[in-house]
Amino acid sequence: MWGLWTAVGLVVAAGLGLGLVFAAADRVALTGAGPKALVEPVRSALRSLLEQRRTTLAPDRLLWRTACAAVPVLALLSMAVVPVGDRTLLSTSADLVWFNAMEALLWAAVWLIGWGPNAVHSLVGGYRFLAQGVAYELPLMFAIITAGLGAGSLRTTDVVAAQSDLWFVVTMPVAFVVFLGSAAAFAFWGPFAAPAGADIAGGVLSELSGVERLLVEAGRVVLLGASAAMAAALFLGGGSGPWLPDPVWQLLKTLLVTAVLVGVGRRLPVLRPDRAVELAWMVLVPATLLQALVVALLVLAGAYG
Amino acid sequence: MDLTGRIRRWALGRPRVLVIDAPGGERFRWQLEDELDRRHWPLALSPADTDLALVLGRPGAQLAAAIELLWSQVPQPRHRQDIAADGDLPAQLDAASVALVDAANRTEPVQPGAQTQLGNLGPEPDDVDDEHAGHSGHEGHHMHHGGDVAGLAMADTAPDRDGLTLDVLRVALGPVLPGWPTGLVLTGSMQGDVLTGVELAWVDGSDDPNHGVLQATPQAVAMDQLARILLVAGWPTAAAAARRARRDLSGSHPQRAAQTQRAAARVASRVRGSRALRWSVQGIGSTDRGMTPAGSAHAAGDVWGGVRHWCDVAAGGEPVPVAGSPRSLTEASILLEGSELAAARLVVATMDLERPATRVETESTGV
Amino acid sequence: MIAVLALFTMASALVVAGYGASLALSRARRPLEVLPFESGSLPQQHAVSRYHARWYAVTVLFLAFDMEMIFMYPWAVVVADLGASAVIEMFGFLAVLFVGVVYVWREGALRWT
Amino acid sequence: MNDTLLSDPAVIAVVVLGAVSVGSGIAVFVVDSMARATFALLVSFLAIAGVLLALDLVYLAVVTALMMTIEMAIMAVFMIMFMMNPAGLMPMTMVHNGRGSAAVGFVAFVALTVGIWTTDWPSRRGQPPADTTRQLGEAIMGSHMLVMLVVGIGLFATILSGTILATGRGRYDRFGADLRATRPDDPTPGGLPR
Repeated sequence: MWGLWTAVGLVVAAGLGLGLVFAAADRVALTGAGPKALVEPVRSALRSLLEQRRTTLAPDRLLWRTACAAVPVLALLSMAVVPVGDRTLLSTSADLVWFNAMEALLWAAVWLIGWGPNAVHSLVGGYRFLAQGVAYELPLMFAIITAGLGAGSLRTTDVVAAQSDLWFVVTMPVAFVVFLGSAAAFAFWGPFAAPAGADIAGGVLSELSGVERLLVEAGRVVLLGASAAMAAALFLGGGSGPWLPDPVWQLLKTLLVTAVLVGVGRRLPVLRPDRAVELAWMVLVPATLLQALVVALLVLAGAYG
Repeated sequence: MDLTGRIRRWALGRPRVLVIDAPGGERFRWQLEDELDRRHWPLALSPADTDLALVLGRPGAQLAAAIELLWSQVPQPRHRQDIAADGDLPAQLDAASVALVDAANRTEPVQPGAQTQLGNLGPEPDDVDDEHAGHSGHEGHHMHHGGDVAGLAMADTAPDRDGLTLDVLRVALGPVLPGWPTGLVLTGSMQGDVLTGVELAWVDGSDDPNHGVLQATPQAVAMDQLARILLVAGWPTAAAAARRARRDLSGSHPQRAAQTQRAAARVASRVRGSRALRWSVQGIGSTDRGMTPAGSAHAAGDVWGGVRHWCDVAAGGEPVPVAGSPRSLTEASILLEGSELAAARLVVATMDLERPATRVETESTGV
Repeated sequence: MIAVLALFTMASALVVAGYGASLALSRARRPLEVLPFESGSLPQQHAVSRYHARWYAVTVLFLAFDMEMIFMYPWAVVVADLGASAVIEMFGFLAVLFVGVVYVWREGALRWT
Repeated sequence: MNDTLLSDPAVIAVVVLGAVSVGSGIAVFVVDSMARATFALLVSFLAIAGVLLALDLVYLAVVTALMMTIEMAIMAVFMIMFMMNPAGLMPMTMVHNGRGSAAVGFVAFVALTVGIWTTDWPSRRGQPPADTTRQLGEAIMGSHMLVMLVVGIGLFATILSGTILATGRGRYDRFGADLRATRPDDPTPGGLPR
C-alpha cells in the first residue's frame, strides 16, 4: 500500500515539477528576464492564493467550479501514463488512449469555465476552445496512433522500449511536431491561446481570480509539462542515451522539448481558430495520415524490429 | 515583520496592473507602460486579474462611472491610485505598491452584492419613478419580453445571417479593454460572436488642461499603434518589443538616434515578415472584399494592409497609403457591421480614428 | 485501476488543499460578488443565451471522422501481425473518409458562416 | 455472483458507478439548464466508462470517456444554439408528455431488468487475454472486416448528407454557377486560398 502511495506521490510531484519548469520557461520567454524569473511562477501562485475569489451575477456555480478543479486533476491524471524514471504509474494495453482521453475531457472542462460565469468574453472564449478542439483533436489522435503503430503497442513503456535502435522522431517528424502543437492547443497556450486571448480580455480566464485562477493556470502548465515529457518518451527514446543514467536523459530530453516548445510558441502570434479549422483539416489531417501510412509501410518492412 | 506579512509582501511584489487612461494622456500612458515593463509588472487583462488599478488623467463623468464599476469587480487585495502626470512616476508606483501590501494586511468591508450594484449603478430605464424597483426586479415588469432574472434581462431574439431566429445579446466593448483605443465605446448586438448594429462613440474627455497634447513623432505613434495591434493579435513578445522601440523613439537621445532607428526598423520588419500574422489577419475588415490586385500601389484595405502601413511608418519609411481605411466613427461602424468579435477587435486596433481635437464634453455630462 | 483511483484522490486532495490554503491566506473569506466584466459598461442582458456557433457544419464532419478512431487505435497494435492486408484495408477506409473531407471543403463547410 | 471472477473492490466500484450513472441519467430530466442536462449525461457516460475500467476493459473504458466527452461537448453546442433559455435561468421543464414517456421508460426498464435476470448467461470459458486491445484489433481487422467496411461507407454517407443538410451555401454559391471563380465568395475567409 505504501508503495502505491509513494508512486502516486512521485507522479504528482513530477507533474507539478514539470509544470513549474514550463511556467518558468514561459515567463523567461515572455518577459526576457533572466533566470530570476524561475521563482515567478511560485510568486504568482502565492499571489493567487492571497487573492479573493469572485462570483458573478447568476453564474452556473456548480459547473463552473467543478470545471476549474477538473483542469488540474485531468492534467495530473494524464501523468499516469507518462514515464517517471523507467516506469509508468498506469501500465495497460491502452496507455496512449488514456493520455488522449484526458485531453479530450478538457473539451468539457474548458467550455464550462467559459460558460459558468455568465459573462460575454468568457463565453466567447469557451466556444473558441471547442472550435480549436474540432480542428486539432484528429491530428493529435493520428500523431499518437503513429507512435503506437511504430511500437505495435499502446503501452508507453513498450513505445519507449521499441526505440532502443532508432528514435521515432527520425521516422515520424510530422507526428512529433503535430503532437506538441496539438498539446499546446489543448492547453490553449502560445499560438493557440485564442480562448484566453487579450482581445476578449482573457476569455475563459477573464472572470477567474484567487484559487480558481490558480487551479486553471496550474492545470495548463502541468498539461504542457506532461506533454513535453510524453513527447520525449514517445518520439525521443525516453531515457535512452549514453553515459548518463536513464532518468537524467529523460529529464534532459524533457527540458529540451520544453525549451523548444516555449521558444517556438512564443515567437508566433495567435493562429486564429476560424482559419486554423480549414488548415487543420486540409493540411494537418492529410499530413498526419501520410505520416501514419509511411510508418505502417516501415512496420511491414520490419524497420522497427 | 511577521511571516504572513512577509509572504504577502513578496507575493505582491509584482502586482498586475490595470491601466485606465482618460483621453488625451497617451504620451503619459507610454511612460507608465515603459516603467511597468521595466519592473516586470504584468498588465492585467480584466478586473479579475487586477491588483493595482492605475487611473491616468482626470476622467470625465462617463469614464468615472466605468472606473467605479470596474473597481467593484476587482478582488481583494487591491489598490486604486490616480497617477499624476507632473509627479515622479517611479515614486508613485512605489507608493502604490506599498499601499497594495497595506491593503492586503487589512480586510475591506464587504461590498454590496452584484444585484444591488445593478440597481445602484444601472440607469433605471423606464421606471425611475417606480419606487426603485430595480433592486429586486423579480417581478418581470420590465420592457424586455422574457422578464428579468436576478435583476438582469434575458437576451432578445432576432434573425441572424443564416436565417435562423436566435438570441441577440446587447454588448458593449470599451472604454477599458486591453489594446482598445482610449475612450472609445462600441455598443452593438452579438449573435454568437458576430457583431451587428454597431455604434461607436467617444466617452467624455479629460478636463485636465495638461492633457490633450500628444507631443510625439509620427514614428513613435505608429509604434504605439503597432504595439496595440500585436497585443490584440495575441503576440505578446512582439508587442513588448514594439513598446521598447516606442520608448526609445520617444526618448530624446540624439547620440543614439541611429541605433534607435535600427531597433525600430528591426521590430517593424519582424512584424511585416511574419507569415503567421499575415495568414491570421489577411482579409479581415477588408474595405473592398479582397479585390485589390497584388501589385497595386495601395495596400489592401484590410488589417494586414494596416499592419504593413504602421510598420512602414514605424520604421521611418515612406508609408503606403491604405485604401479606404476609415477615419470617422460612422465609417468605422459600417466596416464593423457583421464582423466577428476577434476580427472587429483587430480592425479597431488597426484604425487611425480621428478624435475631435477639443474635448468632447456636452452640457449634460459636465462635471 | 487502484493506481488511477489513488492518483485521482491525490489530485483532488491537492485541489482541496489549494482551497484550504486560499482560505488561510486570503483576508477576504467570502467570494466577491460582481457583475460580469463588460469592459466598463453595465451588462444589459444575461450572457448565457442561445449562442450561434458558426462552425457547426464542421462538427458533422468531425463526429463522423472521429468514429473511425475506435478502429484505428486497435488497428495500430495488430498491423505487424496481420501484414499488408490490414494496412490496405485501413487506408482504403481512411481514403473514403478523406474524399468526404475534400467534398466538405469544396462545399465551403470548413469555413465559419 | 462468482467471486473468482470479480474481486471485491471491482464489484463495489461497479455498483457505485452504476448508481452514479443511473442517478445522473435521472438528473438529465430534472435540471433546468441545457448545460447541466448535457453534462449530467456526460457524468452518466463517464460512470459507465468507470464500470468498464473496473471490469479491466481498459481500451473500451478510455475510448468511451474520450468519445462521449467530445460528443457531449458538441451536443452542448447544439443544445445551447437552438433550445430556448439554455441556462435555465427561468424555470422550465425538460420533459414533454411526462406521463407517456414515464410509462415507456418504466416498461423498457422492466423489460431489460427481467431480461438481464432471467437470461441464462454463459459462464466464462478460459481467461481474458493480457492485451484486450490487441484482441479487439484482431477482431476488427479479421473476422469483422465487413462490418468495418460497411461502417466506412456509412460514415462517408453521413459526412455528405450531414453537410448538405447543415449548410445553406454550397460550391455554386462560392465559385459561381460555372464554378469558375478563382476565389470563393465566403462571409468569413478561411486558412487556405480556396
